[in-house]
Parts: sequence; structure tokens; C-alpha cells
Amino acid sequence: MDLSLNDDQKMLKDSVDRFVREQYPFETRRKIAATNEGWSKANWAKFAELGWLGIPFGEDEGGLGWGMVELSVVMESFGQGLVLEPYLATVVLGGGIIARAGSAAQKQAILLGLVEGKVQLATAYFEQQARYNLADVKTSAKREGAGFVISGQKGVVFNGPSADHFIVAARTSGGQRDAKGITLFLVDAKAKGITRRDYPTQDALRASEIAFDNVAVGAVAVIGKLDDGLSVLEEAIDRATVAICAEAVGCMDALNAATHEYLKTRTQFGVPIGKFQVLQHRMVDMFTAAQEARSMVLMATLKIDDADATVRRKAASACKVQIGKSGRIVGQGAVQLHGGMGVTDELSVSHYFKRLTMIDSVFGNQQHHLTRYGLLMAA
Amino acid sequence: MDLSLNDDQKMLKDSVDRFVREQYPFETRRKIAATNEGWSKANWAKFAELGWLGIPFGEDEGGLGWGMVELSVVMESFGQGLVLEPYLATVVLGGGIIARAGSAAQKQAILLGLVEGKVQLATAYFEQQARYNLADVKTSAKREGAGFVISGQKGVVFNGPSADHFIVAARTSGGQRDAKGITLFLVDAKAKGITRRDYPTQDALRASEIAFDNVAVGAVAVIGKLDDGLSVLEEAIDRATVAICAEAVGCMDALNAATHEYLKTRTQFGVPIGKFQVLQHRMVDMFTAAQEARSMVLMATLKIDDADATVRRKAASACKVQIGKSGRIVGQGAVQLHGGMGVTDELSVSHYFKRLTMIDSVFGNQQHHLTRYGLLMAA
Amino acid sequence: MDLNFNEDDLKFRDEVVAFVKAELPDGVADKMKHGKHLGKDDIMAWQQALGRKGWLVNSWPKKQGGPGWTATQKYIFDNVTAEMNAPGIVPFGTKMVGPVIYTFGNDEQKQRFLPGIRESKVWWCQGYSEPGSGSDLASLKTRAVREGDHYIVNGSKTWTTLAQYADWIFCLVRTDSKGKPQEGISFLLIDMKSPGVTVQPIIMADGGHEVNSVFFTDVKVPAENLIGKEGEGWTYAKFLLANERSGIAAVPHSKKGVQALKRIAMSEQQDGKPLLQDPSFRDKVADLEVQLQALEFTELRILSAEAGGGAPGPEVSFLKIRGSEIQQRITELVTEAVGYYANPYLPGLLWQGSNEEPVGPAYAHTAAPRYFNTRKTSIYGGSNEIQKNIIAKMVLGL
Amino acid sequence: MDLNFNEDDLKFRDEVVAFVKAELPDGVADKMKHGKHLGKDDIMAWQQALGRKGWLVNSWPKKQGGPGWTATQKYIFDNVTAEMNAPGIVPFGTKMVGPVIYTFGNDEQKQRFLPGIRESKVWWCQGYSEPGSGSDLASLKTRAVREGDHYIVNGSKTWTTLAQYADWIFCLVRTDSKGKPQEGISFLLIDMKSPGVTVQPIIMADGGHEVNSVFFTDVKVPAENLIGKEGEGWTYAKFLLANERSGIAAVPHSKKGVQALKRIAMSEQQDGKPLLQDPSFRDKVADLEVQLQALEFTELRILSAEAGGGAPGPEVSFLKIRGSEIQQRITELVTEAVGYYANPYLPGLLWQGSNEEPVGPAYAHTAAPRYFNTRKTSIYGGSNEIQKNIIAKMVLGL
Repeated sequence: MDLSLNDDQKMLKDSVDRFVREQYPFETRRKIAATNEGWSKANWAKFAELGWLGIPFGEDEGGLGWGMVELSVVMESFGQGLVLEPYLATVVLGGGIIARAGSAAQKQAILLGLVEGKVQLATAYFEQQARYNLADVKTSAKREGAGFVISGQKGVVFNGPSADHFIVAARTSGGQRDAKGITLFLVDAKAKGITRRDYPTQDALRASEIAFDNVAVGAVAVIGKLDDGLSVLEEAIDRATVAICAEAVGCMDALNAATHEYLKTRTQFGVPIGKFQVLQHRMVDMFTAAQEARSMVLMATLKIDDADATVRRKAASACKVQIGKSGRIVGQGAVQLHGGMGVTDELSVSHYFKRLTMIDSVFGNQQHHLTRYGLLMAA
Repeated sequence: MDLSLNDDQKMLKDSVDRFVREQYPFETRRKIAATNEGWSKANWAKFAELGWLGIPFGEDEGGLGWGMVELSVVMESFGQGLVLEPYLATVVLGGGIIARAGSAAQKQAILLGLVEGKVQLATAYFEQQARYNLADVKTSAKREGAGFVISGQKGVVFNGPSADHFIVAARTSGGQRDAKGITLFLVDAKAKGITRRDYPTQDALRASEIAFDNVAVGAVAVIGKLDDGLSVLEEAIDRATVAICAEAVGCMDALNAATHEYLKTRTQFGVPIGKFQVLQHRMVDMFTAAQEARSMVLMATLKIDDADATVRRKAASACKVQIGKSGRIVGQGAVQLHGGMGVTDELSVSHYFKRLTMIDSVFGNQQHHLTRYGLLMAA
Repeated sequence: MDLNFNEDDLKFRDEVVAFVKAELPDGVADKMKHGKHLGKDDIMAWQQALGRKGWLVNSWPKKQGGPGWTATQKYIFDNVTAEMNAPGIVPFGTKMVGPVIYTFGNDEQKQRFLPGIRESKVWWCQGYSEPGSGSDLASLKTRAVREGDHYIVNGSKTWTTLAQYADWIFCLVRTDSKGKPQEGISFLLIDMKSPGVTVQPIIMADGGHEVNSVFFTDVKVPAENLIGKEGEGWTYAKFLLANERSGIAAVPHSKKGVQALKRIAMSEQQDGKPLLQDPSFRDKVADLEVQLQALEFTELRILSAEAGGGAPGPEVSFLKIRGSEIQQRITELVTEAVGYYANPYLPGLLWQGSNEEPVGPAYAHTAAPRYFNTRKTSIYGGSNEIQKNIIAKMVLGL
Repeated sequence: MDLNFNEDDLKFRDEVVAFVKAELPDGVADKMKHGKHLGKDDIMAWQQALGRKGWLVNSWPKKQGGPGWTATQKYIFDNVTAEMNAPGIVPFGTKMVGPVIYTFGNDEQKQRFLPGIRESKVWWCQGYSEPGSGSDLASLKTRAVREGDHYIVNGSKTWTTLAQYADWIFCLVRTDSKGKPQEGISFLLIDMKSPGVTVQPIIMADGGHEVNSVFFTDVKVPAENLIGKEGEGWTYAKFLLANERSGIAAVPHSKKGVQALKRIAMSEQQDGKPLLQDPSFRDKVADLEVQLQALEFTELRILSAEAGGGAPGPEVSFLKIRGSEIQQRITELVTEAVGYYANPYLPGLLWQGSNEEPVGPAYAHTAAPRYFNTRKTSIYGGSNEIQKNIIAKMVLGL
């Protein structure tokens, strides 16, 4: 049993931390958020140059052949700086799906460019009626000649506006909520029949509502096995869940640091407010919540590759439950302890709080994962 | 809209408060708890003399024709003193069932003596497999000649050891959990075929496990309509629920008073511990929880007679949810703020805490009533 | 004891219903129903209608132009108007400065200021908090120096709600810096059009503009705008706070919120069934409804104690605490209910009342902004920590 | 990073399993499994077996007779023994006074006292708290006056766990009442058989007897029983507290508790289905299991930081806080699970190990007593409020 980072991982952490510290002060982040894309191509090029885009991919795909530990290291540091660049959507989720289930041709076509920073991905799996049930897919892909035509509506597709390719979950057989019969397709973002509505999110990311109207794709567009897309999607989302949880830990540490500093410097009634026992204990609760979040991300990072899918599912869900809980304690606490300033747009506090809130809503919220964990536990 | 007690009710409250204050100091209560019966016949005679045993019964039954408001007044004061006498079992629940559904003969036979303090009742409705589902009844009553024979096991029958008569819920038709087909029977406690195992409870009451082995009763033993006992039982238990909640409010006020006093007198680090802000705020939370409990008992007391059964059910359940929640906040808080002394048998604090804990387990706990309320709310 | 309304109360309720039907513009009710942003005109239209009817300053005594309602009538009015999606009454004139003026002001001040409040012709805002004085209000630094028949005011106020609409501001200012901080504070009325008054918006976490910083640079204020005695401002401020707390539980508002939450949870689907039928979510909504009912009956007990001559006293601080916690919980559960569709941020729809199509269900896009915004309710008007200090000190004597 | 055990660890685990199988009496394992009360002999039999194997004082350094385990081995031992229903090791000798003696005691004291602890031949208890000194330990009043080669001790200690079994007690006594309260405290070892020592039981809320008051009346204590320097006792006490906190999270114990909770919730029926399948109850158990896992990995992180040379430091205070909250939550949920059958109180079964039939399911009658008793875990060893003060001060520097 060994829970410490090795030297390569420590070096990686140092370099990402340095990038965030030096290149991503809050006012810079505000400027990036205000641009049309909502993220910086220059930063993305730097990520490519530093090799961060290749972390989870094999050498023959131009990657470093690293894994979840390294992804968690990167995501936690990104969380510290509320980094807006679509690393989660392109590298972790989209890239993860291609790397695990894609054909040799698809890997060639996508991953080499992705690692060089030339390709952006977005995964279109959510539909309005589905809530957090990944198997609830109405979007259909009907055989037509050698290929398929895809029709349906996908919602809240993160990085949709910038994506060159969409990974689309569509039903090739079975009923609306059957586990079997879902197939993943790799679709060119400019394909005929695709219309997008783009918008910013509460936490300054970009996403799209996407309508697929008889979008024709070839048989080569199928990712992995026909009708067997759900297991690939679910595993990829479990990994992305751990990654977004690591980001949340970074957010919590940043919020706690800011709040801690505020308690020491803000004076009322002639003393720093950190002298008031009730605020001290609330800060302790926030500190403890962040510690627990960090512990659960560590747990899930180390269990996510377990051969037993139940171990993996329970790890991802337990982690997301903790992040939902801790994120609320830290986020609401930071706002409350900052008083009026905490609810203004001016301070970064409200932006970390918004990010933590939205993180809870992505890939299944606290309740969804508590139920999922409970069903696996009671089985 | 008028939420204040009238003069009669104020007088009643004064006299019960005086009894508890003068006749029921904690060490007296400890002595009564240690007796074989676990309650005082002398006190019971006094209750009769003061008319308290007749509160919910009509004049022609020897009662005062009062209602839920007066019962709540009595129960709250009893809660203040952790009164052990079986008022809830005999007057509120058992007597309530006879008064609402009993035949003229049954009222004559039971209520007149009850009001005079000569008759004790216990209601045998709970069965081990039933949890809090009143309709889950295995105990059977089979027709035999003009009467019935009752066979089955009943559990945790409060006041079982002292009861002269049992009110028994038995299945006369239908399946184990059918709402229809449950009949209430009035059974002599000394009837042939009844065996009891008596025991004290965590909070020093007395209860019994009761086995009915082909206990023969006449048709006159039926209370109310054949097969229609559930609605009578459920309404009586809703009323008893409000009564036990009123008792809980008395317990909470007593605990808060004791804790409040302790905070002012116990000194550590050279000051009364009540000077520590964290303990102050916890005391405020306990105080608020007790206020909310009082408010919900008031609400339920005034809605329990509503013609619409849904209003009655929601009122009783919402009240019990609040008492479960507030009882935990006040009980656990009082123990914690008393430190080591709070977990000793010596102080009354632990005894109030035990009573509040057991109150949550009776007539359906917080979760049971939250679910019941939720189903009515979402219907 | 009796929960039912008597005949007069029932008649009164019908009268209120009829009034709202007749006087509340559909557009305003619709904005309220969908949690949209209200403009100044929306609010003024409704408040002036109430003013004409004599119902705007409904907590004022009869001799000051109040309707002289019973506690029950007030309860009916608050619940019916909220139920029918009428906007809440802006408190700065009606609940705050008005009572201060008729209690501590002179006759000239009463004649000059009260009619504009009763009829909602004049918009007031509150100048209390300062950048350095939040919970510790008494440490305020804005100075007012007497020069002849004027005061010269310098300093700044913050968190000034809707100052951008205001004609007048009532301020706590320091007229003397000797002695305890509470001493030397005075209560001054300042015309927002005075030279040297500038208003700077503060943008909130949800992107909205409802509070402001107000700066005073050598602002000349006629001495006749001083309320009561110089240096007595703290007394008037405490009186005002006590008044303000009535209705602070926001029960009728939260009842509407819980209704909306249940509507949303019925329309949100999970595995083809309404979310409200998911036992875990249903538990949370049921628990919230129980909390709200406990708050409502606690408020009713306090009102009836008042009516019965008993003073409400500082226990009402927990109406503020629980009221704010419940408002926050409603918005939190709505955000949980809408799931992924809490993410899209649509400022056009939120603030400019544009007609663009919402993303996802129409109710979804306001969920997160309201959740973010409602965090303020446990901070403003004396944070919940301060409220608990008050209860510990004033009620429990700790 | 790697969660897996290496080959040596796996071998070690097998060795522990084999040892427990061979040495733990069935009767003891059975009592543990059903939450029954353990007698002194039960505990001694197990601890002396561990002593013979050299595993009893497993946190001691090798040169003091410890096994020199790695953090992983300690983790394996704690989890396997708990999993196999072995009693926890009584800490007073092994974790508390032992390390104080080998760190601050002289050679004579080491030779005299350490073997009895290593072999569990001598039962120690702790004389810290006094009626007037709970959270404020430094205010203790028990006096030790030097007379020739003895101290004369007068005063009383309270909450002394299992003093009724003890051969020796280690006490904090006041040898000097001048200066700060922390000064003038000394660390003294007292033979419980000394004339003038009397033990008085304290009955707990659950009816059990596990703690006591200990009174000292003119007790003659040889001066050679003083540890280290007179007046330095507070330093040794703080050292001891830091030691005591290791393992205070009680994770292996709570894992067993959650297992039992799930077993009970599977056998409890609701509408003919196991209670564990009720979504509301399942949510609570799942949430508890997540809390416990978070605690376990937080403890592992701290252990591996220690192993990696990083000092654990006062953050471990939250192992105490969360550990106690989780132990309390387990007993609370078991009590909820058994419903009505939490009510019967059966002291014979609970305390005298009688063979009477339980009332209702066999697991039910211990539920409420354990819930009542476990409230102590957030009070003893420094209340959770004190622990939070420590974190605020030592970790956060507030």
C-alpha cells in the first residue's frame, strides 16, 4: 500500500500548479470567460506542448501512457484556478472513449490530432427526459445502406460549440430505456443535418443543445461494438466523474484558503472575525469536508481501474456523493463567512461556489450517486 | 383564528403543572419506576379525583366532554415530569377507541370504571413483521359459533402488565396486509389462552409480549364494525400520536431548562460554559427546535378533528416528523452540553433523552411519518 | 383555540381577492409566477393601487393612515396576495423609514414625507451598511458635520438595495466620534438628487443588479432632514430593526416557492416517472413542507401572543433564521430537480425580459441564479450568526 | 500510488488470521459479535495471548519490545482482528502510560512497569478528569504533597474507565499551586491497593458500569513512582494525548458496526420486504458507508504521511470528531431499524449474560443501550468542541 505521488507525478503537479499560479490569475480567467470561445487557444497549445493532452493515451497514439492518478493531479490543479479550457470534455471524456473503444482508424484520425491540440471533442449523451439515466436514449440511429442516419435531440453538450467531432449515443435497437441497443457514433461536427444552439453556463463554460436531423454516417463511425455502447459510455463517465471530483477538490482548497485568509484579515467588533468561535468551528467543518473530499478522490482514483465493474461503479459514486456533500459545505460556508462580499460577482468566491454547484449537477448529482451506490451495496 | 387557551384550559394546565411540580420530583419518579407496577395507584386515584381520566369522554360516560386541546395540555405537563402513569395507553388510546367505536354496552362496561380509575386498558396492535404498517396483521379471529377464537402474537403492548382489558386488532378476513378485514376486539386480560411476557422499557414504562392461543370471545367483543377496524385504529393512533408529541414537547422544555441552567452554572476555563459562542448557538438551535415542536403540536391538535381524513393524517404525520427531528436535536444536544454528566443515570437528563428516543419509535418513527406525509402530499 | 376564520375574515378575504383581480396587471403576475425580474414600473403600479385603497402601509396604526387590521386580516392579506402572484411590498418606505418618521419625526416631517410613502409616490432606500461596517453596524464612519442650517455628509454606504430607483435615502451617519460607537450616530434623510451623491452598481453572483454602493462627497443636507435628536440615531435604528423583522419569515412567499417546487418535480421525469415520486426526492420536499409549516405556526403563535398583549420580543430572530434557511432550501431543491438544465445561463431571459426560447424546460434557467442569489438571505438584515447571538443574549441571557 | 498489499503483507495477513483462529476463545468472539458485555477475564485471556506473541504493544518501538510493524501491517492487524470479532486492546497501559514510561521514565521504572504492560499482567487505569475539571483539565485539584520519600495524595478523579479492574492508576496530580495551572502538575503512578484509595461506580444511561469515581484520602505514594520531573506532568500528558489519538477513528470497529447494521436491515421486514430495500433507509446506510470510507482514507493518508516522514499533527483531531460521529450514527440507525423492539430493556441479557430469551429479534435489545452509551464518544478524550478548538488553533491558526 503506497499513497504518495512518484517523482514524475510530483513534477507534473508542480508544472500544472505553476501554470495555474502564473498564467491563470482570476482576472485573466475573467477575460478568457468573456471571449467568444470561452477558453484560450494559446493555453491549449501550451497544454499540448507540455504533453498534458497526451496523458491518458498510449505512446502509439502520441500520448504518455499515464492514467487516472495523473489525470486527477491535472484536474485538481485546474480546479484551483477554475481553468476553463475543455480538458475534461476533450481529453478525459471524449478522448477516453476513443482510446478505450475506438478502432485503429478512429484513434489515428482523432487522438494524434487531439494530443497535438488540433482536435476538440464533445460527447452528446444527455437527453431531456433521461435525467441521469445513461440508458434512457431516444435519439435513434437507423441503418441506411452501409451506414446509419441519426435523428434526435441532445442537451447540455459541454464543449459543443468548439468541438470538431461529436461522440453521439444513439439507439440502434431496443426500447427507450434498455441497456442493450445503444451505440456510440463518431460524427463530424459539420455534418449535414446538425443544428446547434450554443450558450454559456452558470460557471462560464460553453455548451450546446444539438439537434440531429437524419444525419448520415458511415459504418466506420461506429465506436466499439454495435448495440454495446452503454458499458463504454458508463465506464468513461465513471472516469470523468473522478476527474471532475478532483477538480472540485482544487476548488474547495482554493475556497478554504480564501475564506481562511478573510477570517484572519476582516475585522468586526475590533477583532478579526476568525476570533469568533462559531466561525472557527464552521471553518473547521469546511476544512474537514475538503479533507474528506480529497480522501475520496484518492480512493476512487486508485479503484477506478479495478477489473470488477462493481468496485469501479461504487468508487465513482461514493466519490461523487462526497464531492456533492463537501462542495455544499465548503461552497455555502465560504459564501456565508465572506458575508455580503461572498455573493458578489467581483470576488472569485462566488465563481468557485457556482462551479462547485454545477459540478454536482454533472454526471449525476449527489442523490443519483447515493441511490446508485445504495443499490449496489444492497444487492 | 384564536390560538390561546380558554380559562378552563388554563386552569387545567395550572393544576397538572402543580401536580408534576409538587408530586413528581425526579427522585420520586425514580422510586415509582422501581416498583413492580412501574406506576403509582395513588397518583392514578388522584387523576380520577381531579377528573383528568374523564377528559375525552362524554358526560353520559362520566367524562367532561373535552377534546384534543385538553389532552395535549395534560400530556405536555406529564412530559415535563416524565410521568409514568399509563394515561396514554388507558385514557387516550384505549379509551379513545372505545369512546369512538364502542357499543353502548362496551362504553358502560369500560368507560365508567376507567373514569373512576378502576379500569386499565392496553391496545395490542403491533406484530413483529408489521413494523409501522397498521394493516399488517397476522393475528386471526375465526368465527366459532356465535363468537370468535383469536390466535396470534402481539408485541410491545404498552401497559400490558396492568391492563384489565386488551383491545386486540385481529384479521377476520382478507390477506395479511389488506386494509379491509381487520376487526378490533375487546378481550378480558384474564381470558383463557392468553400468556404474557412482561418487561420494563428503556424509559421505565412497562410493556408485554402477548400470545393469544385460541382465545374465545363472544360476538359482543367486537368493537365497531366487523372487518372495518383499521380506520378506527388508525384514527385513534393519529390522536395518540398528537398526545405523545405533546408529551415530547414537555420533555424538550424540561431538557432545555436543565441545559440552560447548566450552561449558566458550570464553569470551565474560569467562565460559565454558556459564555462560549459555539455552546450558545447550539442552545439556540435546541431552543428553536423546541419552539418548532410546540408549533407543530399546536397545529396537529387543532387539525386532528378535521372531517377530511387526509388533513388529519397529514397533521399527525407532520407533527411526528417534527417531534422526531426536534427530539433528536434537543436530546442529543442536552447530553452533549452536559458533558460526562449527561450520559449518567444519576442526572434526569439521560432519562428525558431516553424517553424522547423511545417516543420516536412509537406509533411510527420520523421516517415512517415523513414517507406517509410525502405520499399524501404527492398524491 | 380555533384555526378557522370568522365571517368577517372570510368577507375580508373575498375583498382582497377581488382587489387583486381588479388591480394587479397580468404582466406583473406573470413575471412573478415565472420568477422573472420586475422593473420599477411593475412595482410602482401595484403599490400605488394598494396606496389608493389604503392597504399599502397596512402595518401602520390607523391614525397614521393604516387600515387598522387585525393580525388575522394581515395574515389573510399577505397569503392571498402572495398566492395570487402579487409582488411583495418594498419595505424601505412602508416598514422602515415610515414608522421611524411617524414615531420620532416632527409634524413638519410627517406632513412632508408620510403621504409619499402611503401612496408609493416616493421610492426610499436604506443607507446603513458600510464597506467596513457589516455585522458591526455601530462602527460606521460616514460623517455628517453641522454647518449652519445644513449638514455636510461625506462617506459611503454599501449593499443599498434598489438605490438605482430611489428618490430618497435614510442614512445612519456619525455626527460625533467621541464616546461609545453607538453614541454619536444620527438618523438623516437625504435627497438622492443632491449634488455629490453617486450610485455605483454591485453585480451579484447571479449577474443581476439589485444592490449598490452609494457615495457621498460634500453632500449638503438641510438640518430639518434630521430625525429626532442628534446622536439618537442608534435608538431609532434598533426600533426600525424590530419593525422590519415582522414578516421577515416570508412564509407566504415560501409557500409559493414550495408549490412551484412540487410543480417542477411533477414535470421532471426520471425513468419515465415524475421526480416527485422518487422516494428520496419526495422525502426532501415533504421535510421542507414540514419545516415551512413549523415556521408558519411559530409565526402565528408569536402574532397571537402580540394580539394577546404579549410582546413578541427577540425570539422573532429565529423567524429570520428559519425563514432564510427555508428560502435557501427551496432554491437548492429546485436546482437539484432541474438537473443538467441548471447549467445554461441565459441573461437575456433573466434580466432583459427578452423573448428568446429558454433552454430545456422554461422553469429551469432561473433555478441556479435564484439559488446563488438566495444565499444573501442568511447574510443581510443581520446575518444568521448575529441573529443567534441576539437570541443567546436577549432570550437566553447567556 | 497503489492500494494493493505486497506479498509480505499478504503473508502477514495470513499469519494474523491463523493467530486469531488459534488464540481467540470462541466465547469471547461470540460476545463481541452480539454486542454483549465482556468480563475482565475475557479481555485478559486475549491480551495475554497477544502479549505472548509480542503483538500486544504493537505501536511501541522495537527496542521497547514492539514488533516494529509498518503502517500497512498495523492496518492489517487492526482490520483482521476486528473483522474476526477480537476485542479491541485496552489502551490505558499499551497506548497511554506505557509510552510515557519508556519515553520519560527512568530505567528502574521501565524494568518495573513495562513487562507487566507488554504481557498484560497488570491492569492500568487513567486518573485525569476530576469533577470540576472536564474540558479544562489543567484546573485539576488532586494534591500530592511531598513528605520525605513519599507523596501524600488527596483528592478525587472521575470517569475512570474500568477502575474496578485496575491494579494501578496513572494520575495527574498538583504538586504546586503557584503559577499557571499547567505548571505544578506532576505525573504519578499509584498502586490501587494502597490504603486510602476507594473506587465508586458510576452507572451510565444504559444501566451499565464501566466508569468510576476514584477517591484518594491521605494515600502514601513512594516518590520513586513519580515519572520524570515534578511539575512536568502536563508535558507528558500532552505527549500521551497525541499517542492516544492514533486509532481513535475506530474505523475497523465501525466497519463491523456497518456490517451488522446491514445484516439487521436485511432481516427487518417492511411490507414484506427487507428494510434495507426501502430507498429512504438505504440512502441513510449508503451515506454512512460513504462517510466511513472517507474517514478510512483520511486516516490512511495521515498514516502514509507519517510513514513518509511527514508529521501527523493536530489534524488527527478530526479523526476523533468524525470517528465518534460515525460510531454514534451507526447506533442511531440500528435503533431506527429495530423500531418498536428498541423499547424492551433486558438488563439480565445485557449485563449479567443471563440466558433468558430476548424479546423480539435477538439483536434488538442492545440497540438503544448502545445508542445511549455511544453519546459518550463525542464527549470523552476531549469533547468534539475541544477538538474543533484544537484544529482552529493549531491547524488554522485562528
